[in-house]
Amino acid sequence: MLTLLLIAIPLFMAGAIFVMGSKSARQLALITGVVELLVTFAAIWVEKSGNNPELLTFNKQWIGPLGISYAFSLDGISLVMVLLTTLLLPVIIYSSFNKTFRNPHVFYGLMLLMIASMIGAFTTSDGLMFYIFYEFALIPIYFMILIWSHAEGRARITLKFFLYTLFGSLFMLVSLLYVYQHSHSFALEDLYAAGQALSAYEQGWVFAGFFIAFAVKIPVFPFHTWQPATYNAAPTAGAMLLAGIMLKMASYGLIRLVLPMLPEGVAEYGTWALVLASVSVLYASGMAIVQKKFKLLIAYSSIAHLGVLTAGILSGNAQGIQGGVMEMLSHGIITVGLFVVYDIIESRMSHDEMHRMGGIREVNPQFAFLFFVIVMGSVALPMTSGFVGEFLLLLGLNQYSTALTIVAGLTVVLGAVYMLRSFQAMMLGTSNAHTQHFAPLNQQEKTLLYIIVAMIVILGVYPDPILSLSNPSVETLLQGIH
Amino acid sequence: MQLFHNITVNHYLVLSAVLFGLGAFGVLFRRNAIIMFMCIELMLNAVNLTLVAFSKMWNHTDGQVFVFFIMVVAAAEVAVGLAILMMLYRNLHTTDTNVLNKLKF
Amino acid sequence: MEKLVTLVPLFPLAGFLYIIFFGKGFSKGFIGTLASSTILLSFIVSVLVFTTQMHGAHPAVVKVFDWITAGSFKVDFSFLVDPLSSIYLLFITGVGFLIHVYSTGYMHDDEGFSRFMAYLNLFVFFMLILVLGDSYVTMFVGWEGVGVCSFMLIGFWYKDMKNNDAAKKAFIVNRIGDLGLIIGMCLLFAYTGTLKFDDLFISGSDISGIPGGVATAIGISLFIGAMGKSAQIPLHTWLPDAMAGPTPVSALIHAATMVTAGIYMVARSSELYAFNEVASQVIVWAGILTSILGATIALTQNDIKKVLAYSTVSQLGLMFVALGMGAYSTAVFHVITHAFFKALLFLGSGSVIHGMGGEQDIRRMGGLKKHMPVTHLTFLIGTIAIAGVFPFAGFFSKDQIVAVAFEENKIVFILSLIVSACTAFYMFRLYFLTFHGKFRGTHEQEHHLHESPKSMTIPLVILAALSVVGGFIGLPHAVGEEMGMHWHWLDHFLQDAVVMPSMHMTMGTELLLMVIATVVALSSIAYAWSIYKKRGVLADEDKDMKSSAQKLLYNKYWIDEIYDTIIRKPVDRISDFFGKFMEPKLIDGLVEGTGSLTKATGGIFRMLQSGSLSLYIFVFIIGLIAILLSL
Amino acid sequence: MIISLLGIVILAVDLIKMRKLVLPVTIAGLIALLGSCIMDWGHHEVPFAQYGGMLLFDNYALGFTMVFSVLAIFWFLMTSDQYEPTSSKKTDLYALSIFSICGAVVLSSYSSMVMLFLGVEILSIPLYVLAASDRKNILSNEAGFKYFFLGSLASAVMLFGIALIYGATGTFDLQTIATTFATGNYSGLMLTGCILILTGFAFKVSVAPFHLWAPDVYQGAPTTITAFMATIVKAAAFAGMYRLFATSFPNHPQVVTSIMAVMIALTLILSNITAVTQTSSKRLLAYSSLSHAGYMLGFVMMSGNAPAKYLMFYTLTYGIASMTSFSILQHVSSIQGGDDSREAFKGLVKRNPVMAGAMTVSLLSMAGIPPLSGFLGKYYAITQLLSGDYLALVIIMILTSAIAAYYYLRLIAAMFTPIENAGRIMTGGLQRGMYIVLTLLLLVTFFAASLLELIEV
Repeated sequence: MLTLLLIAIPLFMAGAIFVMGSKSARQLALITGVVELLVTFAAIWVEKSGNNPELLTFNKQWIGPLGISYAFSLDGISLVMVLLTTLLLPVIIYSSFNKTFRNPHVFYGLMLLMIASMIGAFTTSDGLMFYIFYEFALIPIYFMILIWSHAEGRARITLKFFLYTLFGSLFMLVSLLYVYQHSHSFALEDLYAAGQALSAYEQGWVFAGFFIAFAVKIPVFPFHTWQPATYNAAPTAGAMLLAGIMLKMASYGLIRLVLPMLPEGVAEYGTWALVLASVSVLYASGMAIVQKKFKLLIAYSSIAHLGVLTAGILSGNAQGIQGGVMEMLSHGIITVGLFVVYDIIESRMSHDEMHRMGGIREVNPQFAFLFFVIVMGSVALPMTSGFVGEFLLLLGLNQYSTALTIVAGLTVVLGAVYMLRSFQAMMLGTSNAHTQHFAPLNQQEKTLLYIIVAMIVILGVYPDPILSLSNPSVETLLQGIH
Repeated sequence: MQLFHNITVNHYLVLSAVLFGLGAFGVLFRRNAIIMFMCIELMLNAVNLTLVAFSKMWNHTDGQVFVFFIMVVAAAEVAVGLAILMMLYRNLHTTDTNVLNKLKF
Repeated sequence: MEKLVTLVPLFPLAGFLYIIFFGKGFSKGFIGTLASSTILLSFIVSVLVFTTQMHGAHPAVVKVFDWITAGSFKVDFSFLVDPLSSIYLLFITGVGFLIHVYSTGYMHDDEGFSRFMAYLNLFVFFMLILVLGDSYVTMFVGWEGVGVCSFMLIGFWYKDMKNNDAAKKAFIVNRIGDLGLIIGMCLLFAYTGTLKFDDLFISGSDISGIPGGVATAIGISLFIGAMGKSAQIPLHTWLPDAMAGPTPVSALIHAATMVTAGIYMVARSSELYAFNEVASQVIVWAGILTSILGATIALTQNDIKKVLAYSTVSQLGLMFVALGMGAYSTAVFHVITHAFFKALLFLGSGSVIHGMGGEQDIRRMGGLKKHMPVTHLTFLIGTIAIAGVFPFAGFFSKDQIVAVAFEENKIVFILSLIVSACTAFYMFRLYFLTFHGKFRGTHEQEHHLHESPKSMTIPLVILAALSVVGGFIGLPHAVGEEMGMHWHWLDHFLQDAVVMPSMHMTMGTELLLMVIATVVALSSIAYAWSIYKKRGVLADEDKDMKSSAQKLLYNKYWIDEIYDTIIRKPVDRISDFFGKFMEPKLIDGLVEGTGSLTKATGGIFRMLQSGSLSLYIFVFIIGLIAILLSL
Repeated sequence: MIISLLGIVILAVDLIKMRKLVLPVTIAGLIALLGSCIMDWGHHEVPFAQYGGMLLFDNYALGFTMVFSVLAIFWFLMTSDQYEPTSSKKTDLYALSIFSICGAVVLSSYSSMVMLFLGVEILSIPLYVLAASDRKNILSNEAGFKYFFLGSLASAVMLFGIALIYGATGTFDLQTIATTFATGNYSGLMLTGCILILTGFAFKVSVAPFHLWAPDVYQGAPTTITAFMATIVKAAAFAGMYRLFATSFPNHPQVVTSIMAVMIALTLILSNITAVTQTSSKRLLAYSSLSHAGYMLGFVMMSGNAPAKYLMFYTLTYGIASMTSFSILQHVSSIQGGDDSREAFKGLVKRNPVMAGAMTVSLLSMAGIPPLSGFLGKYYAITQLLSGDYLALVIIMILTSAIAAYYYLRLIAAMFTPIENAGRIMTGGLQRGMYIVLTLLLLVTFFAASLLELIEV
């Protein structure tokens, strides 16, 4: 029931905001976000308390003979993903408060629509529904970028983004249908059974289909080229939605669909995927090192981190998956944090070329300090949320292959290289003509940064609530495999 | 007269097939719209011939009834066709079908 | 009693948070007192904890909270109290406190004063976590934490890009080591299923199940972590640069505490190394080479802090030699004594620099003896201690290492003697050039010369005292008996925590070795005296360095330059290749290519749609015929 | 049932008189038709036979008739403002279109080859006229001529096929034919006939390689007529084709299936890839409707086991979407003075949000993006093919549908790119209403798809 609520509220509010028009659209959106967060907490509380779990599931036959049904259920993993969504939603909305959009009601309407579909994807327990939500989330973001972007050739960029991801996910559809041919039902547990019944070789092929779909969206080298351009073109709120939440649907899909459905396929024929993921760590780090623009740096750094994420998850053990869940959460928060920083800088300098800055710390130490914490989170320093996830991922990956662990682990070094380089270039040294009038943070920016920093630190110091929330589900998932 | 006694349905079939083919090739190689109409009519008649032959073979009359239908429809078709052709002629002053290539790609 | 240990790291943390968030508007005096007093409190608690351990309390694990749970992998955030950690607590908080006090004087005129104190507090906090952690993961928290603190403190004067670069270098080189450490942890977990010390070593010793090859791999990758932190070849290059930070930082982080984390970690894992010949040999050789390298480079340096930095590098090398030879307690012994006299020396040099108004080049000093007597005296004590003259602290610890080397490996033994010879020489070179002869600096410097304030000199005095008596915690058998004192006290104290070597050395050899060591030390001191005091030779200016050997040493074997060409440049070039060609041309080219390919084919297919009726009919009939033929 | 059928005919005849009432009456007639279908629904245990069993109004027929009438109603409403109410053109237009709707109904309900033939002709002949109805416009003439000419050629071929089958079986009745060769090993005569008919239909539904006429005709004909052809006529043709193959050749030999498979592949590849290069949006939509023919042929190909209702669903949803897009195209290009390039759509979102919205939704639906009913239609097609293990075909479908998304999205993007001095485009309240309704329909049918499982066809 709560799941339905989680989807219905933004859906309804999207409509409401759309109808009520531009005034007070953002406030309504923000309220919606907060309400969602509260509902999520309620759900988590129900899950933890363990009594009346029926609140967390909803199942309604949709197209019976085709075995499609509106089936939603919140287990630990889904709850974490939903938490990610609903934690970031208010932040993202609030971060857009200092901007004025052309007809904001459409903007926020679309945003909430997207949120609804993403929560749907995170909570559904029906294969086809997942695909549907997964796909549908594309439409709002497509328009958000297309309409509210100011970048050159945005039509081209958005088109590429849309087509690329659509094209990828069609492979998922084929794989899904292929398994469906044996299960005759899209209920996940049936799909699991049918998938595991396939021969390892078949599983390998089906896995390839899924992986291409997800690799495009995560994104994993070499399917990533749409991403930096899109981030660059997107309005920051859109980029946050993309990087923070939307792309997590893919990695979530790996956990929810691929691992339990095709364990042998991954184990025996999945090596190439793990190799790709590890390579993309190196490649993206290399790209990040040469970036001149901060926004692109964020883009590539997130590719690097998600490479580790993908490899870790695909290693298919409890540590890898738990790390994946944790990392998704923390990466979402950190990336949004970095985008907030970008916004602050961009609003003051009206460009984001790092080498033209410097000495901002001298002018605005508070900002520098908060930024530094976020950077530390991004380089996965212990006591920040980044560490727990990344460490577990490597721990898991190592059980698959130590060589790959070393390659993927290089993110520890290279991440420090490019993040510190950029921090140094922008913040340290003596201020120059561009930066010496760097305005102090206003209330909204302060609030945002403090919230994000707080999340990063708290989750880093005391991640147990999250981990212990998802751990049982992960273990049941793995029991399903063996 | 002996000659015509051992004519089986196959002969008719062959004949009508030939006619049909002739029509087809006519349509294929002639450029004059009128002629092409004629060819199509030829094809239809080939069909009629076949039907009649068959209905003789199965000796019941369905086939022959159908032939009438065909004739009627063909007539209607030709009427419409000629109308269109007239219009075309009024606009283009020719019945050569090669000029009809404004719509392409 | 052990429960109290939670407070030890808590105080500094509280101090840090308070200063960062509410520190505005308070006087420097207040901030300084606050920061120092937090450490003092931790020190007091540490003493309590230590005494319980001394009276043979069993090692205890104090759980703070649940931390990480992932399937079979479960790590609590909890502290392990045992002799090893408790003695580390003691000198970290002790030396830490002294240096805090010192800093209140040294940094008094800096506008970033409160920030500095806060960082120091944070550092102490992480250092304590490092030694208290009851598992590799918890230890790693402190491990990385001190790393980032050192980053912040090296780059404390952030307006000068040189400092920032040094800080970045330190952090990144450390990160390389950390990667090794992470890999080590991963392997360890993969084969034992746990990363808790007491599961691994104390109670269970799950490590016995690990196949030999893997054990070596684990040992070495853990040691790579140690290399990073403790500046061993080839990851030593960051430590000298790290001197860019304020001098108290160099004293606390880059001499006394942080850099000895590597030794701590290896000692902690003694069970792992004890039975692992290969890994141990790697450690020995890395250690002795580093030691030689550091000692030789130190011979020619002219920056007072650089000399001390390289001396630190070589001393750390010696400690690793001890570790590699299985004398873990000996290494810890040297760590402690080294903490005393090296902290003393750094603080002394700080006091000198303070007096000289920021000047660090010994070629601009000289004759400071009369201007700053306290500093001079304490510095002299420190110098004697490190040179290893009986009965100063350095003598005993170093002598033990030499003795072990003698037992285990004669070559290493010789080398270690050479190292101690060099040490004595360059230290006294430093001492003479700084405090004797006539002043070589500018006039306003000479005018400005003065003894440092009490807040700085008192710590010096205390540390000096410790450098004198510190050695008695590990008296060798022979001396112990002579003086009727408790010998090898430290070894006995640590025997539950680390593996003990089976030393069976006759008193005779022990004494002989001591004599040799003393002779070596004294002779090279005398040599230094004859050159720099008697003949009053001065250090060469950069330009008139003749012998290539001298150049080689002065330029630190050009190692930085070598790394630059074999690592940094290639990385940049490859990344550049990615950015300029691979991404836009190759990968994206393929993506875009498919698009344009489709368009092109579309262009071809269009031709089919030529619009001529006859073609359509033709296709129609051909199609029909084709189908009929296909039957 | 038959009453309403006649009703339309009568109506169509007497249109010539009272022109004001044309629209209302037509709508009324169609609604009556719809109503009667719904009323007769479900009595399929005693199929409702006409003309001595030559028409058989089983649920299949009723279902498709409903689809036709729904589409027709929308079509009439949307095109209502194309001609001033009292022009003779208008009445002719209506009469002719209604005639061809009769043809459609016949095609969905025939149970004898004779009726099949008649249906096809009744459907087509008015269309030849309609296609050419823009008398002064040469393009329209050309379209009409090409359509007529190739059309009659195709019907000749189809007739020959019918004749051969008659020869092979001695009957025109579908059921009897089925029983004659129930085993599935066809005589050469039968097979040839089957193929010829297939070819004829292939032409009518415009699948490759018999599709060449379609883009030209669709482009040349007046846009409203194009909409009619692309939706109702296509649906009818498929209805007829499916009925034939489902009843008479339920277990046709493999070769026929593989021919169809090849046809589908060709259609999808040719149409989609060619569409990418189009500049005229009208022609673009023509190609897109070709590609949809490919999907629908999939259902026919699997007619052995695939329930007809999926085809119905597809025709309906596709029909709605493409009708909407064509009629919007018609509006826009007429405002732009006949310019129907992508430029013409620039900034439509500002100039007429409702239009832009409707267009976007229909295009996305045709692109098969969930949760629009277009996705479900394609999904059904794909599952059908998969159940027959035509993996290759499925792959082609998926690749091409990605290509399709490309050209649809470019059009959408154009609509959302702002332009200066964008004057608003006015639309009649009726149109606006229609657009909204249709848009909703495209959304709702997706979720209402569960109804599909309740009905038995």
